[in-house]
Order: sequence, then structure tokens, then C-alpha cells
Amino acid sequence: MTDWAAIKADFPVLKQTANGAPLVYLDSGNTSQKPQRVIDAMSNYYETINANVHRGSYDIAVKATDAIEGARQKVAAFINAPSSIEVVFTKNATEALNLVARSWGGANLGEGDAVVISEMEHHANIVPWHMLASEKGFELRWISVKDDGHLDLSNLDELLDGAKLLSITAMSNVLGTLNPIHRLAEAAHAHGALIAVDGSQYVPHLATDVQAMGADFLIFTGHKMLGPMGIGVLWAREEILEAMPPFLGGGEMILNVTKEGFTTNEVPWKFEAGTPMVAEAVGLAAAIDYLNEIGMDEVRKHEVELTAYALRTLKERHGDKITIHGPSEPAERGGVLSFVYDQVHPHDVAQVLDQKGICVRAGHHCAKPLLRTLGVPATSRVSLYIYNDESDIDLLAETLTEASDIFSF
Amino acid sequence: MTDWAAIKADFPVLKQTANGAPLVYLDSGNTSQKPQRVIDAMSNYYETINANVHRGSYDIAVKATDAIEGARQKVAAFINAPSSIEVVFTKNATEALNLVARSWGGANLGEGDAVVISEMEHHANIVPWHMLASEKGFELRWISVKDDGHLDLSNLDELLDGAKLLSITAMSNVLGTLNPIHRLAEAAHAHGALIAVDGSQYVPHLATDVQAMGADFLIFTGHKMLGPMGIGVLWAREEILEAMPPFLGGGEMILNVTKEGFTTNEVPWKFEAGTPMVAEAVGLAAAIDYLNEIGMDEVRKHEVELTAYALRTLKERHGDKITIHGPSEPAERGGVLSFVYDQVHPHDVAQVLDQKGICVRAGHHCAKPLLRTLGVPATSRVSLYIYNDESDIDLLAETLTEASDIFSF
Amino acid sequence: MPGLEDLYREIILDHYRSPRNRGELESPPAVKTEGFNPLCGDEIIVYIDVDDDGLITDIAIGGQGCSISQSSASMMSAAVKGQTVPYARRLIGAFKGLMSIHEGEIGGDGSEADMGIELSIDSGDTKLGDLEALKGVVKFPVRIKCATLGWNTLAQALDEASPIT
Amino acid sequence: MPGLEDLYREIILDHYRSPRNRGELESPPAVKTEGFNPLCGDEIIVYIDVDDDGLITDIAIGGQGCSISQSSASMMSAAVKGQTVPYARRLIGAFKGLMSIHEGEIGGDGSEADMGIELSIDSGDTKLGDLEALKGVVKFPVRIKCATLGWNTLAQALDEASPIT
Ligand SMILES: Cc1ncc(COP(=O)(O)O)c(C=O)c1O
Ligand SMILES: Cc1ncc(COP(=O)(O)O)c(C=O)c1O
Repeated sequence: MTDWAAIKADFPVLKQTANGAPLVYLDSGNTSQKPQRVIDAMSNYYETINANVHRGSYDIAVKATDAIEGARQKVAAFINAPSSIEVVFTKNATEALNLVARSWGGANLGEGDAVVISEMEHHANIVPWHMLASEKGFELRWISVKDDGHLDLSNLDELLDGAKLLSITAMSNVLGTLNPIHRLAEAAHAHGALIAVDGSQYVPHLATDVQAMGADFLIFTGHKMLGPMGIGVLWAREEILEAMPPFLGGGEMILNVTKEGFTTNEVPWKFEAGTPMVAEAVGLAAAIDYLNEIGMDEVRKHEVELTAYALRTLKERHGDKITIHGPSEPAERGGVLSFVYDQVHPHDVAQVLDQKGICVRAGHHCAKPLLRTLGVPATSRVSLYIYNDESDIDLLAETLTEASDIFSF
Repeated sequence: MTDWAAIKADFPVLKQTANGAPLVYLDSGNTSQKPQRVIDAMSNYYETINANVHRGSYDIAVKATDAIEGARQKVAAFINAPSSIEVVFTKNATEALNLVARSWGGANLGEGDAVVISEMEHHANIVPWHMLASEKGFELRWISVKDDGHLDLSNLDELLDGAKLLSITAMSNVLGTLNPIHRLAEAAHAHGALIAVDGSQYVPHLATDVQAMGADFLIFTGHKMLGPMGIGVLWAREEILEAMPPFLGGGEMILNVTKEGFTTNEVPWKFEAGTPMVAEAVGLAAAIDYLNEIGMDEVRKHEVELTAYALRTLKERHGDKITIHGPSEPAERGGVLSFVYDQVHPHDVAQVLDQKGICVRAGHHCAKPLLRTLGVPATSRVSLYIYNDESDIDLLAETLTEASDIFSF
Repeated sequence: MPGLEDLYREIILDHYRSPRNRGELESPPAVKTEGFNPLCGDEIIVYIDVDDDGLITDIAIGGQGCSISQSSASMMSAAVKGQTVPYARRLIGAFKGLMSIHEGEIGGDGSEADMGIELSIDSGDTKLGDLEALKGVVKFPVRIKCATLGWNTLAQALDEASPIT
Repeated sequence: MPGLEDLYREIILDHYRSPRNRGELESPPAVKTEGFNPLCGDEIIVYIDVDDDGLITDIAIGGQGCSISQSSASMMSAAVKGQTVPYARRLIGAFKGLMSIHEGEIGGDGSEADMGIELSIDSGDTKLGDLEALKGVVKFPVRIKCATLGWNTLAQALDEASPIT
């Protein structure tokens, strides 16, 4: 049995107060908090072995190189990648998605081609395709989202017909919806398309196995999984990476440079131009260790229970005053709850909650096309992680009534 | 008078031993070490106000936003930029140079155009131009490097004729040469070209004033200036940034996204797609504070003195056995000394030095075209910073003789 | 520590609940401009009719957003309706000045704001007084962009309707 | 803590000072391949002549680099000259096996190395014994790439001269 109270105590931010009240952090879908151990791992790196990697032959340079390559192996194991050379470090998920679009897409997409995405994508999985499409002239097709928060897959074959890539989130950052990636991968492959999976919301919360998923690309971001900001991950099958042209040019990614041209380094370094974020890789590795010690199945179980509790509590307490978007079954969703409360604008909801130290996000959550489909300009969003517990939900439910009091018409 | 011993004591790595010997770090041109205060600033950020920025209205989100925007202002002031909105955070200098190439270059360069760079550029200021040139068909022209380590500017007007951009390093990472940026900027502007200055080696060591330089773009990187890895800076004049198309697509950089397209956010956020590296910005701001407290003029004075000492000591001790590349006048150069020692291969030199805890870099220093011009396949490189002193140079000079002993023919 | 009562003054809630000049104008002839707050998704649409004498003869406000953005736009509409374009421009400057104190601190550009102009510029219209109620917003820095959204959108509309020559 | 004497064995320094088979072969008919170590700039050029029976009748080594890369290539050239292509391939596998212990640990791919083959494969050529001297390199992980550079280049040359069918 996991001692969730002990886990909560590992997170120094949660010992802070905000506006005089103890901090209740319900915005992990935005960025997660970091256990002391992750913070210390990075400090320790800078205090003991900081050096540039892959370039120096001296002692700390070797140790720093081992640190980043060790982190790469840890990441690979965490998602069950066949080889660590399939793991590319980027600065965040957004850069990783741009890398896929510009490098793979730039080489493979042209007029007459199509890329399929869904209405529930984060802007990071929309804008790179818009940018590339306006340059290359391919078609961007959209899988619709149904009222129940699930993808409308009724016309999937039609959408995939002639498509070269399906790029889709494994879990919605607004609705919490878990998408049937394995089924989508099979459908994409049946149509000769590849599948890129945006795991930014999934990898931090559920055990991930790229091979079982049938994914060709997986994208995620360190800061949402207890790791630091400034590091993201692109995983792709080796043969795909091998065939892709480079993305950014500079040191590390070359084998040779002359005045006339250059040759590229091996994967994954081919895609890692310039000095990499070694401390952040060390922090991400420490975060993975931390999650592995709890066990991703325990993490998931905790979140399903807490999500169920939240859905139940908010409904019991606020009834028709609250509209919670997304699947109603906790097992079909992650711990992300978007809601609209009693005609109070989400920004005002967040403001009222903030006065009690409760951190929730209000807005479009970088998913404007989805909000347009939902027919709401903005929502309030609660997103849970391992350091949350029922008392956080209770305080949330309690404080919402204050918003009602101020804004009742 | 600066107390340099006290400064050295601020750097925890320098209290480590390597191979049983106290660490002597002479590779700051590769990456610098971090004072405890910078390390602590980042830990403190994660322990107290970590949140995603520009998105949340709650207390710690506001503080985190203030932290990154405050860092932006600090960076702007450090280089005397007219406005902080001209400062774009990237993951490193390499990304910043790619941003200039892809965004500005992509929009402005085509067949018949030319970009001028120099033979002493780092690969980060070469490969992005090779990549873009092969796509857009413009010409890449090279300013030669003379035997004395200075640029050959005799044919500058010819090279700039019809050029749209001069992209050049302010200080060579191999030779230490300080280039006449102001004069180059005037020449570029006289020909209707813009000038991009790679300040990666310059900004950490000399007081920088983009307005006095006459620069249009300035690029530098946090980890070489006592700051963390994972953050770089692109500065450009506001009107130039305004006119540039976006670089990476995703969250933060948009104003609106629909299924049909998107509109971009204001500068600088237009160029900062995805969750930014807030902790790293906080660390960079702390590094700038630290440098400002010493004073950049003091930093420069220390390094000129130490460079003079190193040039003198190595020559006195090793005479013709050692060839030191680059300008012979300490005032014309930074504290970067590339040398070839007694036919011992630089990699072997570094290995021997490592046994005494001395960290130097051996190789091509990501400047292969320059090494080809110098006619050497590799050099050993010593690069100095504020925590180095004469005893470091003495130990270096002493230990080099051991390499001689092993490899004497 | 600022409390919610600093932000949600009664007069603000009143404008939020009963927005003035809510609606659309036919465009053309009206000038229509849209403003977005990319952070929270708030949206203000400003329609103005400006006659040949440079008088803002009519104004209407569309869009959606939080209590602050909506009430600020509502107050703004009441304050500039029937006024001249130069007056409206000065008022925008004055209002942004009021809001710029913190924005300047966190990196926004407050320099353009005309801090010299008092909100109580000569006008019999008591609606100006209402604007003072928005002062509390300055204590909640993220909400400043909500409060100024309508004003920036109006500024754009004015530039279109009556370009500065 | 490994000392320099583990790395710079006398036999290694001997090959470094007096490299065997240094030079060029006319190409064609010789196969010429180049290998780079992007980290340090070392460069090895391997020329081989392979006859119709699959015998490596001649080999020459060009390029430049550190004592480890040069001596390793020199020893390699001595070890495979006059031998068959399959023998050379097995030797490459064995050598990479010797070097892979740490490479595997830090993320390199050691799996392809044929660990089963002893370096002392049946051959009267005493040069094989010399190769054992490179074992010390494993204690200096960054130098492993120096030691294997020539061998990887030879592997490429063999693939070109005598493609695996
Ligand atoms: C002159 C110069 N430019 C660019 C770079 C690239 O910096 P980074 O690796 O941080 O992108 C470096 C350092 O590696 C450099 O010395
Ligand atoms: C589903 C999804 N994809 C991509 C991203 C982008 O991640 P980052 O901002 O770290 O690049 C996010 C989070 O913001 C997300 O929720």
C-alpha cells in the first residue's frame, strides 16, 4: 500500500501558503510539482559533475555524458522502447511535435497528402501542422469529438484514406478522455499511415508501452511528470529516425562540416543540436525513478479513485450548477476535469479559488478548436496527480459556493 | 578590488576532486561552472513558486510569470537592449541561430542572395546556413582567417556586395580572437545587409551593448555565463522580430487557433512555443546578478591578466614545444587558448592532464572549417573564467611535461 | 493581501450583470474590430459609428469573457458614447495609465500610457467615476489584461475609423 | 582509479610511433573508406585489396588522430593483412566485444559484438597478442571510440569489397 501522505510530504511547494492559505495544487495537467529528490538531483549535478557532454575526455565530462546517456536509457525503459537510441531529448513536447512535423513531415508530405488529427488536440499538435500545410499544401483532416467526450470514429476509414500520418493525443488535456491508441494505430497502419502519439498527458499518469501501443512516434514532456521544465522527449522507431533529415543544425548533430556542406551524426544525436540540457535529463531520470518506485499502476489506481471521488463530490454538492465535461466513467479518463460552474466565468472561478490557495487553470487550455466544439469559450480545469487527496477535492467543492455567492444574479 | 579567491569558493564543483586531484577547470568556453547562488535560485524556484506561466491566474502562477518576465528584463538590461520584448528565450544558442536562419532567413533569402559568415564560426553558425542554403539556393560566403588569428577583411566589400546578412561571432571559441563587430556592422549596413552577432563566447566575458555594437541580432547561451543549461537567448531589434514569421508552433505563441489556421501572439512570445524553461530563466537571472556584482569590466580585466600570464608561462616553460593559436596580444583576445603541444595528440594531452584533475577540451571545438584553415586536425584548448587563477596555469604548465615524457619519440 | 472585495466591487458586478451597449452594429457602415486575450480566451468585439465631425455616435460591444473584461468594456462603452475621437483616445491613454503600474513592473510596456491625464477629465458624464472602480484590478496583475482588452480593441477601432494623420 | 600506464602500454606507444602499413593504395582497384570520430575529429582511412579468393592481400592506413586510434588501426592492419575476409569480420566482432563492456553501459550498442570469439583465434600471427594491450582502454570509456574507429572503418571497407550475400 502506497503511503500517499508521505508522498505529498515529498513536495516542498505543497508546504507553501498562497494568499494565507495552504497551497492546494490542482493544476498538474499544466505543470506538475517536483519532489525534493528531483530538485536535489539537479543541484547535485551542478555541484559535482557539471560539464559539457560528448566532447570532453576528462573525468567530470565523462560522468556528465554518462548522466545524460543514463537518463536516455531510463526514459527508454519507462516507455518500453526497444533501444535508447530511439529517444531524442527536446526542450518540451512542443519542440518534439515540431520536430516530427518539420523533419518527418517536411520530407514526406506534399500536395495530395493528408494528415489526420483530432478536435481534442492541444495547440502543440495543431499549429505545427497548420504551418507545414500552408507550406507544403497537404490536407489537414479532423476527427470529431462527440458529446460524451470520446472521439467520433465512425468515419475513421474515410479520414485515413490517403493519409500519411495520424497524429493524436493519448489523453485529452481538457476532457481527460483516454483515446483507443492501439485501435487507432491498427487503423492507421492498415491505411499505410504512421501514427504519432502525443503522450504529454498520458505518460505521466499511466504505464506506457510504445510497442504494445503500436506507436511510430511518441511525444511527451518532462515538466508534467515530476521532472523539470526545459526537457521533452521524442521517441520514434529507429528506422523512422534514421530516414528523417535533421531538424536544427549545429554542434553535436554533425559528423563532419566543411565549407561546402555537412554530414549528420548518428541517431539520436542527429536531432540534438547544441549543448543539451544535461541537468534536466538528470532531473527527469530522478522523476522516473520516483514514479517507478511508486509504480505506474498504483499511480493510475490512485488517480482513478480520486477522479471518481471528485466527480461524485462535485455533483453531490453542486448538482445542476456544475457541468463537468468529458467521459463520466472514471476508468475511461484521466484525472483532468473541465467544468463550467453556475454561469460564473472560469477566470472568476479561478480567482475566487485562488483566495483559498487553490490552484486551478481557467481558459481554453491551448485547445481552442475543442472548446469551440464544446460550445464554451473557456472552462475551469482541475487536474490531479499523486500528491492530491480527497481533502483537496473537499476544499474545492466547498470554495466553489463562494463564487456562487459573489456572482449570483 | 575583487576578492577572486572568495569568488572561486562560490563554485561547489571546484571543491570536487577528479582522479584524486583537486579539480582544475579550464574548459569554460565549453560550459561554465555555476556559483552556489545560481544553483540555489533554481532549487528555490521549484521549492516555492513552480507553476506554468502566462496561463494561470493563481498566486504561484503569477509569481512564476513574474520570475520569467523579470529574467527577461534582466537579460535585456545586461546587453543594453532598448526593450525586454526584444529578448526571446530559446533552449541554447544553437536554437537561437536556427531561429534566425529558419524564420528570418526563410522569409528573406532566395536565389541570388548571399549570407556572409567567417571561417572561424562555430558549427552552430554554419550548419543552419548550409541547411537553409540547400533549400533556398542562396550563396554562403566566407570571410577568411589570417595566420595571426584575425579576420581577413581585405575583401569585405566584395563579400558583402549583394549580401543580405552577415552572421559572425564576436569572439572565436578556438582562437579567442575578438572581432571588430562595430566596424563589421557599419560595413554590413552600408551594403544594406543586417548583422547577426554570435555572442556565445563574448557576452559571458565582456560588457555587451547591442546598441553600441550596431547589431541587428545577438545570440548567446546561458550555460557559458554561469547560468544553467537549457536556456539560450536571441535578441533582435523589435521591428525585425515583428516582421519575422513564427518558428515553432504550439501553445504560448498563438493568439487564436481554428481548424483553418492560427494567428500569432506578440513578440517575443510569438517565438516561444510551448512551456518555457522558467527555472532556467531564474537561474540565468541569478547568474547575471552575480556577474553584475563583480562588474563585467572587472571580469574582463581579470581574464586579460590571466590570459597574459598563461601565454607568458606556457611559452617560458615550453618554448618551441608549444604552438598557441590566435592573436598574441591579450587585449585583442578572450581567455581561450588553443594549442598544439610537442606532437602529442590533443586527445592524449587532455588525457594526461585529466590524471591531475585538469579539465581541458581536445578536438575540433565544433569549428572544423577553422581547424582546416589552421592546418591542424585538432587542438587542446584552455578557456578561462572568473574562478581561474595563476595556480591553475602553473599546474597546467607543469603537467604538460608529463605528456612529453610519455610520448617523446 | 488584496481581497476579492478589491476586485469585485459592486459597480463592476453591476456592469457585468447588466452590460451597457451590448450588441452589434451593422458593419459597414460601423467599424468592427475584435480583440483576443490569448491567455484566457476572452474576446471583445467593438463596433463604432463615427460621424464626419469625429463624434462616436454609437458603440456596441460583443464577445464574451470574465467579469472584469466584460464590465470594463461596458463602462468604456458608456464613457465614450457620444464623445469625440480625440477624447476617447485620451481616455484610453488615461485608463491604460491607471492599469500600467504593475504591467510595467512585470515587463509589459507601460511607457506609452499617458499618466498625466486624470480619469476625471472634464466631462459631466458620471460614468467616468465608475471607471475608478477598476483600480482594484491593479492588485491582481493577471487581470489587468482582462481590464484593458476592450480598450485596446477600441483603440484599434478608432485607428480604423479615424486614422491619425 | 585507472592510471595512465593502463592506457598507454608500451606496445601501444610503439604502434603509435611506428605505425604499420601506413600509407595509401591505389583506389580503385583498392577499396577506400573513411571513418570520422565527430567528438575529437579523428579520422581513419582504410584501403584494402581483396582478391578473388576473399583474401586481404594488402591494407594501408591513412588519416590522423590520437595515440589510441592510430595504434589500434595499426595493430588491426597487421592482424588482418593476408587473412581472409570472414576471419577479419570475426576479428572485428571479437575486438568490438572486448571494447563493448563499458560502451554497453553508457548507452552504446554492444549487442552486435560477438563476445564468444576469443581474440586468440587460431592464427600463428603474434600481432593478435598485441591487441590485448588495448584492453586497458575499456577503463577510459571516452577512448573506446578512438580504439574502435579503425575497426568500424575496416568493417565498412569489407562490406564494400565483399558484400555479405
Ligand atoms: C561561438 C559559439 N557559438 C555557438 C555555440 C553553441 O552554443 P550552445 O551549444 O549552447 O547552443 C558555442 C558553444 O558551444 C560557441 O562557442
Ligand atoms: C496534450 C498536450 N500536448 C502537448 C503539450 C505541450 O507541452 P509543452 O508545453 O511542455 O511543450 C501539452 C501541455 O501543455 C499537452 O497537454
